[in-house]
Amino acid sequence: MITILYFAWLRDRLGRSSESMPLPEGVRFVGDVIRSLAERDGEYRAVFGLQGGAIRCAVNQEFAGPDDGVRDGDEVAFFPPVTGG
Amino acid sequence: MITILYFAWLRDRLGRSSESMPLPEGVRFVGDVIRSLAERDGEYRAVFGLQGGAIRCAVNQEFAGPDDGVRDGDEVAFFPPVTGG
Amino acid sequence: MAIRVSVQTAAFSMDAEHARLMQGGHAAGGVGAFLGVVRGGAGLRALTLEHYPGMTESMIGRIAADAQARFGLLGCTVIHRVGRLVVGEPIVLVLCLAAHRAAALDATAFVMDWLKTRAPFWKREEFEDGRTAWVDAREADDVAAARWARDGRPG
Amino acid sequence: MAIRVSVQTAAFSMDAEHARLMQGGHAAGGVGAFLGVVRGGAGLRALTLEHYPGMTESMIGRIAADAQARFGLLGCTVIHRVGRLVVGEPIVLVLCLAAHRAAALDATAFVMDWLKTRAPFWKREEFEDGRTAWVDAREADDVAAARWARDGRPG
Repeated sequence: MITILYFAWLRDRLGRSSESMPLPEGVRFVGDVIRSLAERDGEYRAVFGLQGGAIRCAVNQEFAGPDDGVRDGDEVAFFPPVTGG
Repeated sequence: MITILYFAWLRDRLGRSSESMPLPEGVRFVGDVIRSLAERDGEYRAVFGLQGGAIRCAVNQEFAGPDDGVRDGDEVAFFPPVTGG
Repeated sequence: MAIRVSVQTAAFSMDAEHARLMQGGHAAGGVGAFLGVVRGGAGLRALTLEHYPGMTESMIGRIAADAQARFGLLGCTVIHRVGRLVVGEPIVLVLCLAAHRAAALDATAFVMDWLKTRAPFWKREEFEDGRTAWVDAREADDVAAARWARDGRPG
Repeated sequence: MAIRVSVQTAAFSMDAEHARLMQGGHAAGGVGAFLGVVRGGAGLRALTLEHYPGMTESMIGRIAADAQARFGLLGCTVIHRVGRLVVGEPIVLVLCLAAHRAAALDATAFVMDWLKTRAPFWKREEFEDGRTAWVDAREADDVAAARWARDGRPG
């Protein structure tokens, strides 16, 4: 299982702030997670397909890119570019 | 008459914080005032003669150098380099 | 070196935070500070700030520790508010304690620049007419942070 | 643009000064600040600060006005204490209000650098053993101020 968190407009559009799912077969990198989410229907496809470039990711609370690894038990977060301060 | 003010260690050494004196004959510039004070006895000579390089001046509350003018009625201040902040 | 990081909904007091920071000892010559507020204009009424609990605190702690190492700080306090804040209200306070003013002020700029680009906060704008919109990240903030990149970047 | 200059023996409150500064309106995005304190070490117990009444206020006012023009400030507050201050006590507070953080922090550094070199204050050190000594001006302060000299210098 991995935990997926959504923040800001991703949460609004997907209608949820988190979900748990079994690590799909063959999914080893962040890019694989994004592709598997983009294969879902509706908002998921729109958010993770077309708009992928505007999304940032963290794995276990560290910024991560498409080539970073994802393992069973990881917390994977997706969010827009940050705007603190 | 001009008013002369002394600050910090100049005041301590000269034993006064201010004095009034008639503008001496021929005195037109700050450098002239310094020379006339250096002609006095004791601490004045030491402060305005030997140590002249470590002294700063203001005329009517504006920083001034030896070549700046002094007129009747002016407020002339002598002090060490400033150390605020 | 005392690092204090707080993410909170409550208001903060600069005086109280300064007093706490000064407990670090007598080698300090000054505190550099930045206090960010909700900037008005274009009909803005308020911002709602959201963050990633856990990651936020660890990223800010890392930025503060980097500032300490780079500028020789004697203490660093970062308080970031979340929740709904109306125009004019304080959002963020950074205090950097150092022996000399240049280090204190440079460290403050450093922390703010990295906070803007590496701390997981997001802002939703709320306008007088009831409209709301998520704020886009500013490219200028990435440029500001990049000027510190010579020795590597926080996070 | 509100410029506030005060030379005083009393302590000051950053919170109160920030609240007063923010009355300037809603275009502000943040406040840059520096709070200088009496730095300890080498047996120092206290400083006594003396100034040139009248000239001090006009020089600080001029420095603040220069900072306002150069950095587009929305407000600037400078409070400088005089009299006897023990180690750790605040000496000076500079607050610069601007639309953006870079201007606010750069203006704060600018005001501090000129304050050190153009405002007529003098410090007498008082040590634990009872010895006292006037503090010499630091050459480093002239260098720090000179970096702003492109557009001329205050005073």
